[in-house]
Amino acid sequence: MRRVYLDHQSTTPVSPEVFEAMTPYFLEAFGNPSSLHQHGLRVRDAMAKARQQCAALINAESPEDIIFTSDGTESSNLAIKGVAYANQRKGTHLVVCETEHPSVINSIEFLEKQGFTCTRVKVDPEGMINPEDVRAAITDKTILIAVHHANHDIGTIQPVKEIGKIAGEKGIAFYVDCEASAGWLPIDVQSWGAQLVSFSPHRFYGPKGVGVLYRSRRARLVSILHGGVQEGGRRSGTENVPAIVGGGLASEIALREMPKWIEHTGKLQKRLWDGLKKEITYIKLNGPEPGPKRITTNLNLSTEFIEGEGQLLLCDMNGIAVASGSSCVSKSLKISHVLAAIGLDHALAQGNIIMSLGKDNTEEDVDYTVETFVKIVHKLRGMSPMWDEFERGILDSVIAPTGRGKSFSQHAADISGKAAH
Amino acid sequence: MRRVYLDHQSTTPVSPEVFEAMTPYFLEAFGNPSSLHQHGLRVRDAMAKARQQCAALINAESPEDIIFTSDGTESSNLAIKGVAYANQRKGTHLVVCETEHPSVINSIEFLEKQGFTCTRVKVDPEGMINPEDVRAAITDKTILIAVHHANHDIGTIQPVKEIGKIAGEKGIAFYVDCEASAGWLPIDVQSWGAQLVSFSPHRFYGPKGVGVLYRSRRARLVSILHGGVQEGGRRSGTENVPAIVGGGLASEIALREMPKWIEHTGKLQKRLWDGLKKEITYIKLNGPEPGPKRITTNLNLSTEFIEGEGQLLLCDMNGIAVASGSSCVSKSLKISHVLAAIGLDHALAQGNIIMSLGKDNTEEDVDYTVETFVKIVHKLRGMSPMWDEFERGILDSVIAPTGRGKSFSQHAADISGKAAH
Amino acid sequence: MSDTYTLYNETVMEHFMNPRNMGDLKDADGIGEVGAAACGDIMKISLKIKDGKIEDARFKTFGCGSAIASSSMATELIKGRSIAEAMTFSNQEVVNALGGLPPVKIHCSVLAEEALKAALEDYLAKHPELAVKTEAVLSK
Amino acid sequence: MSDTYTLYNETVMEHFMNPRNMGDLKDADGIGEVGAAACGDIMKISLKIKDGKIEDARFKTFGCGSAIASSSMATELIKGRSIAEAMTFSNQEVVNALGGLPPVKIHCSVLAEEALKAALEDYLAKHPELAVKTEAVLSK
Ligand SMILES: Cc1ncc(COP(=O)(O)O)c(C=O)c1O
Ligand SMILES: Cc1ncc(COP(=O)(O)O)c(C=O)c1O
Repeated sequence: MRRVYLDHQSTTPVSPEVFEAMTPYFLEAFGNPSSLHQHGLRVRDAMAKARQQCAALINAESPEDIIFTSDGTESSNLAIKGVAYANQRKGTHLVVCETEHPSVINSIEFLEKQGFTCTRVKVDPEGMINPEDVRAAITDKTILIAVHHANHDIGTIQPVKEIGKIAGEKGIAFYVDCEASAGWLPIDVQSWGAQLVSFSPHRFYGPKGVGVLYRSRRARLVSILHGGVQEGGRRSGTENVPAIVGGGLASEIALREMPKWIEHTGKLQKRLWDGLKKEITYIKLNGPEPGPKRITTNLNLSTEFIEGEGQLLLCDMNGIAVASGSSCVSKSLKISHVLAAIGLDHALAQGNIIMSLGKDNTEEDVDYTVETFVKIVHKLRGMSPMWDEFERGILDSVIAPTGRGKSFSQHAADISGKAAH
Repeated sequence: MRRVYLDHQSTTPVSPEVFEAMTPYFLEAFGNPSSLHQHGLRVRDAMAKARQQCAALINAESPEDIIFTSDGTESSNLAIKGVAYANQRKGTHLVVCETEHPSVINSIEFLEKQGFTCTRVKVDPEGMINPEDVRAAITDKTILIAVHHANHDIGTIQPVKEIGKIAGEKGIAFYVDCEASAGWLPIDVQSWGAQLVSFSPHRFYGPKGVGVLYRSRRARLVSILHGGVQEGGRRSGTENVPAIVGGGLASEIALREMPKWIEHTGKLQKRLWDGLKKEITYIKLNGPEPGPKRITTNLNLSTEFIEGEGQLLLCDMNGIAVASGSSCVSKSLKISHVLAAIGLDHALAQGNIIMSLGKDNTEEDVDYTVETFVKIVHKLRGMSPMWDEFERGILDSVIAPTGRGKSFSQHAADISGKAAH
Repeated sequence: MSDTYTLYNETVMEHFMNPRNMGDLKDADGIGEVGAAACGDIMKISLKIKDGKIEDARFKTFGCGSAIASSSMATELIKGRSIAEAMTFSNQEVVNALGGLPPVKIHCSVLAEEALKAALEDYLAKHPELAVKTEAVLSK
Repeated sequence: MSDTYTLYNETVMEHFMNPRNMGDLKDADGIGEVGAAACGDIMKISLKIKDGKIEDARFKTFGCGSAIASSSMATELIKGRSIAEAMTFSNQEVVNALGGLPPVKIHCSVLAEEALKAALEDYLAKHPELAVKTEAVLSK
């Protein structure tokens, strides 16, 4: 059976080159960077190099602006809470895009319980935020604007440069979550005017266990994990040296290979969406069409009249790894808040899966996926009472309405009004 | 040149067996445990196994009580802040030992700024806390008692079982920081009555990048890093799977080998201290004598009339890796708060180094260390104005007072009263 | 399957991959369609009933793997039972027969129970004389 | 040294490992002993002065690697200078000659400057006539 990994947005394998570079730091160069002897000093050098490599990927002013954390979630938490606590005398209002990742949204909810306030700026049906809406949300108490670069769910690329300009005019710190874009889209913290940017090497062939937070010296930030003086006192705790070394090299490779990776995944993305849309009726792409408004790695699909987990399981049983719902929170039953934000019909949100491409996917992978997915949709529609009712004119389609029958939502409400728990 | 690593309390090398077990999780089994497909499910199984291995090391009731974090610092922060926030309606008072690690102390200082209060219980000159002092510190607003198992600086083993009994009687959550003891001393969360226990595999031949927090289901805890629903919603963020797998195996090995490791390091500890004390005058062991009150891995030494960093550097230039001051915060200039807490004279605190033993140290290592250290002390005393003044009867010794001359502290105060910055 | 990792146990996966009794019944005697507000799943069960006994059962399900497996198992279990027996059918039977379901997925088995009962009610609504009889049996 | 990692640069390490002018001077003309409140280091410099010139200098230091290297370098630099020149000696000269010190260790070089000046003051206190002359030179 062919194996096709189409879940690169969840994580990627470590590239062999990166793994090789990490290896010595487990066994021989195992020192604690805080130690003043050979073992400590050697790994300090290695960390300094990784800091440079990470700084280069995002065009940071200086390697000193790089803070190593444990993952993207910690980076988001540090950016949001660290800036909020550091500036609470100045103001307690934050402006974020409503389709941020849960690590941003939930950090903000935590702060709201402590008295901070937040405006969640709406997005359009493609998931795009309007910079002017950000401007309108700013008050004289605003201390942070947070907008992600590429959306983790639907691949929308946000106008971060325009938002950075507004933040700059108003003198407000600007945080861009680049977890879903780093390695796959150019990032330039300086031309964006971003004071905080986060990314995770495990999303582009680096290891898990390290996250990166860029913090410009112009932004005030207090630490959220308290203890020793590691990372200049901004992130306490013994550093995960092998992962930092690997993350550095992965960043260097990504910077070098990015044009190739973008071109390659862009082609496959188009081929995959073209193939699916040709072979399958009542299928919808969520987020912008492939092109300048969408990251090349992501396809977020809603296939009508069938549900997502079944699609995912049957893909898996056929060797194809895809994601369902919000890639990082797939254990929860709830529908992605991103799909809710773009106003996607509940029925379509339920039939949602995400296919995300990587540098090692091939045209054959794509063709096999199209072919297999067609069969899966057929099988699941054969089992679905909704499909049957649609064919019989009782229900109508959301994607391509026929004018016959009632809506899925109406139908679902009618029957679950009954006895569903 | 012989190489002797005597800084096992800072970190240890990953054992080859553990590294081998981790390897597949970088390259092949690289999935995100949140993913619902093969790649995700495979690593879930691996994590479940690691959870069991970690639970076994501390005799936890269930693997479900194990929360994986990124390191010891995060575990301390989660234990302290997570319990404090979860119980703030019940009370806002905490009781801790004054010689906790900075990750505990600084978490508490953060909480104090938010309105919590804390009693820091004093220790005796050996660094030992008196359980009755803990009892006396408890108020009806106390929601957490935190006492470490073995001290990271001076190796004192605290009477955690007795303290656990008091906590149990009063119905207060009890947190034991086992960072400096796990793998080197038996831990039994159940017989201790501890609801929270933290440890880090990198201290016993496991990898960096993973910390463990045990949390009994009887203790309320809220998360401090917000985002996805990983670790049952108690620790968001993509899991560092290879490190978790490695940490699990390291725990299993430690549980099995511990009796041997304790015996071996105990013998070497005695040999080292006996050798040093025989060959060097005016040297003092901080913390209890080797024996039941002291962990077998640690020797904390003050050599009078010379300063610590110079000792450390000369040790290093002779192939011997030792630590100076508090092992995790050696970048700071300040003297360890632990040494201050046991009332160590400032002059002796400055001449402080820590030698910490591991399973692979040998008698030859120890003998070489004694021999080399004697020369180092001789060289540094030759350079020291204090040694000269002591010999000339101007200054007196703190360790073995002769009754002639003034104290070092008096002398230092006299001259630095002058023009020091 | 030994090299394959699965979200659900083998029985559940087997029923998901090869569902029993999938489809509709021509001239069904009772049809129940229910939906779960929590997750949006929809399940439809059709029954063929003769001489107070369930002769045949079919399902159609819009839902996750465990919803499909639950409806497959529920229809399998119910065949041959009397109406009175079927009225006391509980989701726990489905869970047990499937060898367990993850805690967050128990509601799928509840949905199967509800779909079955809705189908029985549909049948009894058309046959009020049996409804009385069935209640008498159940209250014994 | 290429395989050796060091906390300080090679020059600092060299002066730490092989300090110049370590010891006391018999019949020193001026002795200064100073301490840094911040870190507890103590430094003592003894000078041999002839015809208004520093003929010889020695140090003893209780302190970290950079304190030892700083005193070694300071005594090395100062030899042969006139009292007036020595009075304008600044810690920056030590830092430069050592090829730099980590920011948290700059105070070690300050301590060396202070020890030297204390030794010169000690000398000038015993030779008030020179003190006047030196001040005249310095104020030019
Ligand atoms: C007793 C104790 N607690 C907590 C920590 C913090 O652990 P880590 O450095 O792994 O974050 C340490 C580190 O030395 C420690 O010794
Ligand atoms: C946009 C975005 N931000 C933050 C995160 C959190 O990163 P991590 O899972 O590495 O902690 C993710 C993870 O998917 C993400 O996609």
